[in-house]
Amino acid sequence: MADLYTVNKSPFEKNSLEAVIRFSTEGAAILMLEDGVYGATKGTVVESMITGAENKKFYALGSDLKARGIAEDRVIDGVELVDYAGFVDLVEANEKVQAWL
Amino acid sequence: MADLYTVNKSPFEKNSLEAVIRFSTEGAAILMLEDGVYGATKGTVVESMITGAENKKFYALGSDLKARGIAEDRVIDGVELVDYAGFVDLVEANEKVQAWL
Amino acid sequence: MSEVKNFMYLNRRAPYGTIYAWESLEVVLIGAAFDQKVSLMFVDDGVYQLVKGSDTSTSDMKNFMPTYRTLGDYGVRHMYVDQASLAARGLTADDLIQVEWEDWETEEEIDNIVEVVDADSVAKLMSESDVVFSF
Amino acid sequence: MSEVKNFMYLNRRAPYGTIYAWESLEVVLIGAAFDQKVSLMFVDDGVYQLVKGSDTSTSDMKNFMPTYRTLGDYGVRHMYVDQASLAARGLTADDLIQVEWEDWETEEEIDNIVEVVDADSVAKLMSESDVVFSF
Amino acid sequence: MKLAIQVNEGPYQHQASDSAYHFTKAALEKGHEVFRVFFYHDGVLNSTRLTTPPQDDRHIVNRWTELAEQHDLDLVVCVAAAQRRGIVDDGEAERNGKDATNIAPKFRISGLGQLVEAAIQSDRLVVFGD
Amino acid sequence: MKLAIQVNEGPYQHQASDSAYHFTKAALEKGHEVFRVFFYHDGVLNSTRLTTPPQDDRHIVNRWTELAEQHDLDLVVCVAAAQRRGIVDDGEAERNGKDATNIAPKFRISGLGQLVEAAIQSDRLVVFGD
Repeated sequence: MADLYTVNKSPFEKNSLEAVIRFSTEGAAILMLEDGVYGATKGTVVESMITGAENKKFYALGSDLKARGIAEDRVIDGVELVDYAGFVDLVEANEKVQAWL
Repeated sequence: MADLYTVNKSPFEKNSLEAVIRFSTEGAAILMLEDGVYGATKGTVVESMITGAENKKFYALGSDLKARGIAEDRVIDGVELVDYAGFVDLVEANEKVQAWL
Repeated sequence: MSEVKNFMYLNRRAPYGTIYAWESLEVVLIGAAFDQKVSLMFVDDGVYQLVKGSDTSTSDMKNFMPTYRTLGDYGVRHMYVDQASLAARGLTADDLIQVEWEDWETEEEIDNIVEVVDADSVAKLMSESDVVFSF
Repeated sequence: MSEVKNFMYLNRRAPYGTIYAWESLEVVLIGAAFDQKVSLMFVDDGVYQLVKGSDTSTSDMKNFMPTYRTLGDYGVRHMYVDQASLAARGLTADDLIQVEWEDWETEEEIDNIVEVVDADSVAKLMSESDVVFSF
Repeated sequence: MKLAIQVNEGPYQHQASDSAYHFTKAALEKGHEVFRVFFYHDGVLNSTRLTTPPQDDRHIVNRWTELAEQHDLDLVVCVAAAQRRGIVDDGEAERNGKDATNIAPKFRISGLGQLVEAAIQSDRLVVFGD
Repeated sequence: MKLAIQVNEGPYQHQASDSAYHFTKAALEKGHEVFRVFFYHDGVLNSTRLTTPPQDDRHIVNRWTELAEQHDLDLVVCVAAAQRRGIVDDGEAERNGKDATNIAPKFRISGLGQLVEAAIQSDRLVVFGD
């Protein structure tokens, strides 16, 4: 089993997403929530952090995307949307949770 | 008269210092305080933001440097150290204060 | 108070993750009573405050985005958006809400006071204002 | 509670600008009573927490830096520092405090449990721990 | 699964408390056990009964209290963090000579050991912060 | 010079309140006038008399109260922000049906207009935040 990493910061404001990608191990699940969901959007200057990451699986919290007016078709391909129940499932499916605030 | 810009964020954590340098006008006074004083240290990967800035004058709050263990000889040449009284003088000497948090 | 100052509200934070955007807006609304010249500047993640389509129904937070559309009625004359901040986030002016403005006395109307500007203009506009509010 | 877990405290913030570093340290101190395996990881601005020479006499804040030096007495066995984070800030191991450790039963002694490690090691150590505390 | 939840930020200023609440609620609805919710740093401010948010906004404090009532949740407020930030129950009021209390129902003030214990006893620790 | 000071963060969690205090004190010592200190966002939490910080640490709330007593400072707490975060004086307690108050001496709760007015009346507005 691998770890779940949570990121709640905009990648334009703080380096948490970049740090998580750098410091997470193979098979990592990375969940973006709160302002972290901006990292899941297409066409930004930081998009390649996600599209270029290998052996990591990305998730974003759907309700936080909706609150911020980010339509599903603007989410980077391969990023899976979850609700809070899905968040709970991710916590259960992984060995532990690392919050990179 | 020009403006005083205050920056209280580490340049490694947030882009406030970089933003202030980009958005400040000629003759700007830029005061680093709190975690912002890390921007005033020599030998970092962001040092050139300050050493390369033209027509701007940089200040750092001495007591915040001391609390963080940054000796004066590690402060970038040309950055002037001030105490709170000097901070007040800078506020008075400039047209207004812009806090870039 | 006869003195009229140029007020600039500097917005550099995304909405919802923190309350700063909403409580900043509350100052603008209250400030309307004071008849100053009011502009808002959106830079860095602050540009996200104006992205349209916000829906907080599943997150149980107060949706304050509609309030931005009413700012023209609260004495706000200019809402400036930094072009580079938009571009870095893959956004264009089309992604942003529009805000109408009307002068009740002269009946002068403006369809949209949201204006995308370049970095030099941001610097100049900030510099020309008398008071800068930061949150 | 007979189960022994590997606790990892993840520190990514500078000291003093916010209270997280200090209140995180308070957890480590209290946690000593629980006899778990405890490591601390310093990444990003967290490496500033270990820079020596702190003097808060002119800023009227509590100087909690000396407490780090006592961590060896509080059951902390490893304090890891990310090499790249140090380098980016123009720092080396010489700029950091040293923390001694001694096993009271075996009288085994270690001069300094502060260890600079590379990014792969950070990832591996984080991954191998059982619980990660973030502040 | 048995969960420990840590909340590092106060209500309204940061979304962390909202996220922690929704996560905790979802976990309980899925039948998981929440061993303890531990409020630390400004997170202790989630526990004051003196808040009166606007009518059209969520009431973050009451929401926690109600969730605790429904699920017999253990909501623990760190005593050291609470003292720094003015969160007071009867015991603290007496100990520190305070003339009022402000703690909300279902919250209790206790030591940091409760966080460490929760992390040991639970299968997962989930941290919500800024 | 006439100054307006705005404080956006609560005590201890962020250094902003410390910086604002030391700046205000230095300005007063230099003979400048401080028209008003306005506490907004979590800054309102600087005004609770229920805090009991450790003996070896500064008492941020008392420090503000003492400075106000010495210099007749106007310390204004934003009412909307205070309601969200549980800062209550006698008037607020009555209006919102609260059974306790927690405001510290020399602080007063008032509207956001006080911030706007301070910005108009003062030569400089200095903002301390996160």
